[in-house]
Amino acid sequence: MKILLFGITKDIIGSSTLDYTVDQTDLTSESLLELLKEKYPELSKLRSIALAVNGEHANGTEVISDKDEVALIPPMSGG
Amino acid sequence: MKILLFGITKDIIGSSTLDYTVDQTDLTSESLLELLKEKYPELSKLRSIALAVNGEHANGTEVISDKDEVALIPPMSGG
Amino acid sequence: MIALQETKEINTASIIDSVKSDYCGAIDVFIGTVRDNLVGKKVTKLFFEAYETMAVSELQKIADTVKEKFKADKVSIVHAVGDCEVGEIAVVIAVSTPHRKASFEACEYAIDTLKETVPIWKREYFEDGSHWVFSHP
Amino acid sequence: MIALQETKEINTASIIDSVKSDYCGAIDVFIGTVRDNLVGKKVTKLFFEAYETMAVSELQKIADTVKEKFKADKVSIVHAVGDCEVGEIAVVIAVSTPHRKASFEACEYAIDTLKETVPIWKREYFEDGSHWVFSHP
Repeated sequence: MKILLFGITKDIIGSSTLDYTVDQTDLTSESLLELLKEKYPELSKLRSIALAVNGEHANGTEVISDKDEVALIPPMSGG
Repeated sequence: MKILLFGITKDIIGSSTLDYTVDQTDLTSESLLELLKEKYPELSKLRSIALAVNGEHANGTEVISDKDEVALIPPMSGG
Repeated sequence: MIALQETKEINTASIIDSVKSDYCGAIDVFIGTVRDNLVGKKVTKLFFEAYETMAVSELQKIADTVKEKFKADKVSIVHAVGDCEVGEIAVVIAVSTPHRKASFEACEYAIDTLKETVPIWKREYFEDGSHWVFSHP
Repeated sequence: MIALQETKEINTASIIDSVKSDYCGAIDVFIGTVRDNLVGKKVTKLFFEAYETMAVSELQKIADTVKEKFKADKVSIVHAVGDCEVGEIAVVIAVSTPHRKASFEACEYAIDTLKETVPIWKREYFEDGSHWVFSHP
């Protein structure tokens, strides 16, 4: 799975996508976010950090597979 | 003095201006309005009726002379 | 820009351009248009009559108040006079402010006040007649 | 009209035309532009990056909610992507409603919600550097 990166998360991770292999069948979006925060501690220093799954803001309970489109969502600043 | 008429007041009075001679030195806008309402009782049936003196909404205390520009202001409905 | 114009002359884009300001991040624009019905009766057109000199000075007062009260940089108000068909523009108000919340408040204040203080009168035409708005108690 | 466009392609007049409605008497338009300063530092330009498919779907959700919540007939939202110079347009929101009060409420709801839910990120450029907005806690 490629995790899409935008804004400041691209700078933190140093790439515009992040390869990630889902190796468990019950990985929730909340757990995935925790794993990413452990691997990239800078993410936790942001005002907020969240995931989108298949183009929807994740609520934490989504079960993630390699078929899903996942994106890291740092603090939004449109408008 | 010509009193300017607009909207429904033109229909009531049947003209676009009304000739009026000020024959007293202390005629207030309030008194003038009362005189006009007596002469044209239909004015009192409007939701509101007021005067403007020299392009400003009258507050009733203005002393009117033949040099002033006076207008009858029926209920406004711009916008 | 403060003006009374024939509706067909009202150019919304140039009114918006007239309030652009490099230090303002927000522009709010209110456009009042002619609706095709009113309490069930089909409106065919409107006619706006103005006490023009006073209307312009009252519009200018609103613009001045908006600048002071809402810290607006620029304010433009253009109102139609004469005939206005369904869908055509009756009024355009544009306000620029540094931040967005004030732009909405300023524009709403301007249109609310316009209806109360600016000597303009609207005649509604229906298929079977016409009348001055608010002419009955 | 729901779209992401280069700022130079954003046509405010056609966005306003896209919400005209014969049964609506009110259109409110919010235009967000690039201010030349921010907390004292001089902004030279902005850059907007979007998660485009999701941004469009979130904008569409806002438009749908505005129609339901404020009885709006038509809603258009166009947001800039890419570089935006001072004075250029970052976002245009246009809403038509039967009556005016709802048009202001609807437009303000739309811009407030856009800032909270639409995956768009703004990078500010100053004379001496740049940063992603809200990138610091």
